[in-house]
Amino acid sequence: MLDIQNLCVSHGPIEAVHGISLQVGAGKCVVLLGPNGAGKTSTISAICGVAQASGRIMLEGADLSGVSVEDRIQRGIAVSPEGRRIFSNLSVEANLRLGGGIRTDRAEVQRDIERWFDTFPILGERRNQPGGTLSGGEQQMLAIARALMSKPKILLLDEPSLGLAPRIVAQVFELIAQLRADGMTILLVEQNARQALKISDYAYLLNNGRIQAEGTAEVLGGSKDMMAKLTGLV
Amino acid sequence: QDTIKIGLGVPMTGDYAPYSEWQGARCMAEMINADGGVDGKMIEILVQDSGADTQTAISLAQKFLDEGAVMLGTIPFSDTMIPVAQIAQGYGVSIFQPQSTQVEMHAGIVDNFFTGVSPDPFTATAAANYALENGVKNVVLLASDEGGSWSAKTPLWFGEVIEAGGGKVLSTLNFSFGTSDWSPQIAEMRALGEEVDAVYISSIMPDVGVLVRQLRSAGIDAWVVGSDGFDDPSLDAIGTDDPSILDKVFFATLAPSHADSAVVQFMSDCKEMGIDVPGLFPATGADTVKALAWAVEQSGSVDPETIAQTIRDADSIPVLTVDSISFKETKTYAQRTIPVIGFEGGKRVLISNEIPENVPTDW
Amino acid sequence: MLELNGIDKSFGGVHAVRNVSLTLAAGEVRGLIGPNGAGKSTLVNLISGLLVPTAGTITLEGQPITRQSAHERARKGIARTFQNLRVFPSLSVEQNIDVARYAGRGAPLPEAAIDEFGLRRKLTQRANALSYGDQRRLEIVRGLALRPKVLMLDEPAAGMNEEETEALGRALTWVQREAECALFVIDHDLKFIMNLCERITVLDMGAIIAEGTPEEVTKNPKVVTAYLGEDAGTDA
Amino acid sequence: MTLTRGQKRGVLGACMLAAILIVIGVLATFFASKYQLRLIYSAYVNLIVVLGLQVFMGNSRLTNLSHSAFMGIGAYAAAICVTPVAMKQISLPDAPWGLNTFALDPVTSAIVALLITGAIAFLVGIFIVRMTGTGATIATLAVLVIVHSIFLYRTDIFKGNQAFFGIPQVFSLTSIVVLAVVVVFIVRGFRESPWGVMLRASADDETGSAAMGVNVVRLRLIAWVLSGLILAGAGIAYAYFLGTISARPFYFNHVFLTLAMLIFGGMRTVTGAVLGTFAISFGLEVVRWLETGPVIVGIDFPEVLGLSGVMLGLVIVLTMALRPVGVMGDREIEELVLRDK
Amino acid sequence: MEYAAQQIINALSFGAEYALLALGLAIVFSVMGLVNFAHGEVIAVGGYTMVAFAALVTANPLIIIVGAVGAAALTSVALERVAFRPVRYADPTTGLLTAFGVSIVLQNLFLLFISPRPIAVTSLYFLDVPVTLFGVQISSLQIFESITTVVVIIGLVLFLQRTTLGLAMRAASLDFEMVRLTGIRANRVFALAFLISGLLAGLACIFIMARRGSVDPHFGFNPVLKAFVACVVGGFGSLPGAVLGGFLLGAIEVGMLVLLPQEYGGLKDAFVFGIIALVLVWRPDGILSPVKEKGDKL
Ligand SMILES: Nc1ncnc2c1ncn2[C@@H]1O[C@H](COP(=O)(O)OP(=O)(O)OP(=O)(O)O)[C@@H](O)[C@H]1O
Ligand SMILES: Nc1ncnc2c1ncn2[C@@H]1O[C@H](COP(=O)(O)OP(=O)(O)OP(=O)(O)O)[C@@H](O)[C@H]1O
Ligand SMILES: [Mg+2]
Ligand SMILES: [Mg+2]
Repeated sequence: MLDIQNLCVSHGPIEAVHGISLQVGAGKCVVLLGPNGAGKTSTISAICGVAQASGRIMLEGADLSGVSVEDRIQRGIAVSPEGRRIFSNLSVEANLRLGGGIRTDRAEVQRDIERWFDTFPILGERRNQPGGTLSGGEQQMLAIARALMSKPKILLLDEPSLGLAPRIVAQVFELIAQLRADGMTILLVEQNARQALKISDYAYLLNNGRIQAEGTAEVLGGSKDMMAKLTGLV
Repeated sequence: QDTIKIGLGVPMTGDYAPYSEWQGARCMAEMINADGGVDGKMIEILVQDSGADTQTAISLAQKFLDEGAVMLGTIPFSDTMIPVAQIAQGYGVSIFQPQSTQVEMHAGIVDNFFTGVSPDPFTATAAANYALENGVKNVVLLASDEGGSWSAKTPLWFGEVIEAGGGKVLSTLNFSFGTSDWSPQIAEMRALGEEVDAVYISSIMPDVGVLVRQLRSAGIDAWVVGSDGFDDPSLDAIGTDDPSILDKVFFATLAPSHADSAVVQFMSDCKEMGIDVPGLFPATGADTVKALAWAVEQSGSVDPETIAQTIRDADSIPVLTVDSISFKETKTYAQRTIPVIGFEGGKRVLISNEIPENVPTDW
Repeated sequence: MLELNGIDKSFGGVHAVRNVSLTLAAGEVRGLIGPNGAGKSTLVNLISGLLVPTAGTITLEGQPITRQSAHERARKGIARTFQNLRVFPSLSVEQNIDVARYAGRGAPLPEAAIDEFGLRRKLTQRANALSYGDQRRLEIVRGLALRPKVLMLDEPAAGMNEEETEALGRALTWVQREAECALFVIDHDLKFIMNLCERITVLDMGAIIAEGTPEEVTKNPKVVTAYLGEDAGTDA
Repeated sequence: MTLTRGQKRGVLGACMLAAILIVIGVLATFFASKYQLRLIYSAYVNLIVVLGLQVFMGNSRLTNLSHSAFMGIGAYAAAICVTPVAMKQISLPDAPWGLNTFALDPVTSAIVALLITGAIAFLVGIFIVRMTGTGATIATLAVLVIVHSIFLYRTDIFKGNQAFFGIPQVFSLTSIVVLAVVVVFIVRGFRESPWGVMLRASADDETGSAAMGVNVVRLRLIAWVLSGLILAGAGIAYAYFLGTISARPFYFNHVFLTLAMLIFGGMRTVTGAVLGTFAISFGLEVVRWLETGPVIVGIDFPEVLGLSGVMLGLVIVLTMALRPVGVMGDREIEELVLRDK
Repeated sequence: MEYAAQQIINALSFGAEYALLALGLAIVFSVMGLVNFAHGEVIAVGGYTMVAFAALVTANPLIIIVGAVGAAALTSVALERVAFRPVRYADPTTGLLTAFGVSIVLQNLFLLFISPRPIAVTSLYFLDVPVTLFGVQISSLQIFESITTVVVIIGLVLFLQRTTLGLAMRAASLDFEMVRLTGIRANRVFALAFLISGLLAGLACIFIMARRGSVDPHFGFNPVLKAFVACVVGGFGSLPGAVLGGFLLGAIEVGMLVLLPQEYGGLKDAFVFGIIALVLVWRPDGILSPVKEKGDKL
């Protein structure tokens, strides 16, 4: 599905990611782990086309270099970005509508919106409130739901559990597991390594812009040594 | 010295660009030079853009003085003309402004200054006299502080002459420059409850054109009387479809610019020479050059003080826009005939052209 | 020292904080937890003066401060950090800290805190060039430069991994010991909160539903349903 | 009191700028023609205006469009005080409150003008500093229009669009250079002072700074009044040199010109203000010379009169597009020389 | 009585014009936070196009109108492409100053390459005929203008509330990149906003030209200043705010003209702007944006 070869990402003069390669198979959930500043968000940005990058990113066999941000989304990528980036002047509902902005089946879009309000009832209660006034966690839920509104083939989640209460964290991980079970391809960035590994097929450990280790979740999660590395408790 | 230099640090850009005299001056200089110059000397026009900025205009004046200019032109506002005149004084040089009708330059602040036209009270009086002749009794004045005494006081002088002639000022209303909807003022006029015979305004195009049309639309058939601000070709255009709309419009102005006037002839001559002189105001620059050329010829000197003295002492100086002007009695402004222009069938006609005698003296 | 009495806050239709009364003793380390949208950040906003309560009073050392503006309260010793980072991006790290020094009571540069939070080498850097974690730490040091009586931290450990969270916990313990100020800490990382705090207050739907030691609180069934979820504790 | 790192650098930077200003002044005195001297004088007047603008705009980052009005207030106030009685009897025969029956010496007049402008700035500022963003911009625009209308309307005091003349011409290039140097020190001093740092913090993040104890409104007011005083100084320098003023130079054209200078150099720094003023003054002069179609190295350039307006606009557009924070951005002069360890 | 009715109608008609102008500013502002001071010059381009069409092509007013509106719309879109695209992400001050710059450039180009003097076009005078309605005399132009304004505001509000592109336009002002990340073509969003703004400028141009009958380089300055004030007073970025601000400004202007005693007439502008300033002191973000409590929220 997604095949990244030798990706370098820079922010102006600073290179944040130095030539990483990773693959996400169709219908798989792959998790990207690593400490602050490792280059996880930079990688996600490069896949979306909003960061300056070199190397090769292939989506379903097609090279994405030179493809505009909008076209990448149209080809089936969706992202719940770091910092949530809710449209703060639009209502919760309008945020979701815009998430499904590229879809043409308007009735179905409305039904999906209602479905999300069922999943996260607090969002339903706030449906007409400007997105900017939501609490941090509420915004996080909204960001995830907004990404899913476009019915993507591959979903990029950048720290979806950030700022969520434990109960909601559990719910979000359940949701991700459910999505994977429904056949969606997912690239997940997480700090919460233990839980993330539980629902993933494969994991990459990123540090200082390089891949330090990779393997199936069972292998990585099982190794005590690895676990220590992952959570930084060395 | 083989050339006679005139320095024009004048607004080519900015709000005052339409009034700038440089094109007319340049064209007249070329005409004179083509005829062999003045006593064999060529006239050289030094031109640079001052924008609307006083400080720039002053430094340009300084530059031209250092380059040996014997006469200066500058932004036609007293806040610029006074300091420029003060600097020029040290060089014995005078300013010759061919179109500035405002009164304050004649209060005796500086004396190395000429304006080639008569001040606003004269145009107001000429217009009022013609209005009185046509039986005007009740007038409404439109005044604004934005254009200095030109737009604020000229209407009052007009009213003064009208009242002296037995008429009455019904009301003085305010306006701003750039007005494109006169409905509020017109509603005021209609609410006066008395027949208005004439409306006087000293303002610019297109505002006055809109005023004429809206007055007519509102069914007010009063004379619309004005000053040199009416003197723009775009006023004639409002009568394109219906020339009668201009029948009861007239204005007193700087110089005649109807079809066979000297000014119009001059503009077409210039066009043939490849110089665009777009209207009366730019054309007045020719007066500066002609007056200077005449003074040099008369005195046989290019000394600026001699030139100024010659101009000041002359009984009559030939210029382009009118037959002749004189500063003998008036010192700083030109004594000259004031043309009143009206319309017939949408075309400009010169309806009177004399030196008014009954000019108010309170300025 | 800091006392909240029957504090209420609604935004139009949203009743974000309901009748909250709470006392914070000098030097105490208090945790505040609760589901998303429970009103935790709103409560911090109300205490710091960014919001005005619809009802209720707040006193600091016996003096009412309910009607005072945010900057007056900051000068009286109420400092805070933000859930969404708010460093001053165009100023250097040192100047960021200076702002609080100047605005407060002209305290000297908190040298020890700068070292403790590892900002010494970054003093001349512009704040927006710092990594996310350092910006968080800068906010804390900046708050300390006010010489606060109480420092409120809104999710200081968010986005940090376990090691970083532990380091933060150690630094905060140091703060509590050295700076002699009370800490009021919001976070969703239970392990972090439990290790740091002596007492924990739990907020749900704007109201306090439990208060007590970490052990008491985690066993409280109301807290379990509202916040932790049924299978809580397994990860924390 | 010990100086912080920023303040030490501020002193250094201000000294460097002062040195540049003095060198330009000295060079001008020895080498420039009278015409160039006048241009340089007016550049220094504009420099003081731009510095006055920077104190408020650069630190609070609210756009001010009323600065020329305050310059006008200072100029008129000084002019009314200093002009000899005999002259005022001619020019202001109907002046109320006995304004045309007294005259003060230039120094006292300047002080009175500063006090009056400061007081007006304070009263206006009380309202302005509470607003943010475009609201504040419009409010300053309103101030500009209101002040201008009053200048035009009270012709008995200000002479409106006519000339207010007869002001003693007591200023020379030396005086303006000294004034500019003093103002540079004041403006840079303010920027690095606790007030300046706190104000800049509040511009970055108003909420954040309030939570750190910054009284945004009070600081803005201080900067606003200081700005008003500096602008009044510029107005006084203008009047004392030209001897004639009117309402016209204190309106939109001047507002845009000086604003362009500030943003070209970079409004966040004092160095930017100085650089912008000299660059645009000099640049426009070059354009004005090119317009006349000079012959340069054998090539005869065509005459294109009136380009300077277009150029001024282009400079603004290009600066904004290529470097929206201005040439200097956040860097002061000493940062170009010193390097961070 | 009739006099009062007359002046009220006048106030409404001033207001309708200002509202139309303000909408052109507000639509761009609501998308990219840009105060487009060059809006006035876009209107002037419309005016000059009328001049060119009337002189060179045809006297048919319909064609002249279409030409002018089209030219204004094209100019607006072109300006977005050339001048405003680089400052898309910039803060409002940067945008405002860019727009000032564009406006200065265009004015000077008109002045240099066309003429510093007004040029007359009389082809649209036919739109402006007197009509008597319930004993009150008004101009047909006032009616056309009011109707246009009402239709435009309804259309725009529906567009912005109901369509995805409309939502995207509102969202883009805060986080342009995130809009792109939803897959909506952002360049299209901006181009559309400027297109709409240009069309509104074209419409305003028709009414102004029908009344003034001539165009000069500084043609656009006054209208845009009024529009700017109207937008801010109503609440910048809010379309209903722009309309309300426009009508309020019209009412204040006519009110001051009528109510101020004659000897204070010269202070009309001072009073108008004074009232505006007071409104802003009362509602710093405009009438339709009451001060919101944000706390630590963005
Ligand atoms: N806009 C930027 N400008 C300059 N440097 C940047 C920028 N964004 C990120 N960086 C740098 O790039 C490196 C990688 O950052 P990135 O955000 O990708 O890390 P991350 O793994 O997502 O970390 P976190 O867990 O904190 O989100 C960091 O050193 C960071 O400082
Ligand atoms: N300025 C505001 N306007 C309107 N509603 C608001 C505002 N601020 C907060 N709210 C609402 O009040 C509720 C409480 O918000 P608050 O930010 O205090 O939650 P929280 O407990 O901090 O949650 P989280 O853990 O997710 O950050 C939320 O539902 C939010 O939508
Ligand atoms: Mg990240
Ligand atoms: Mg919160």
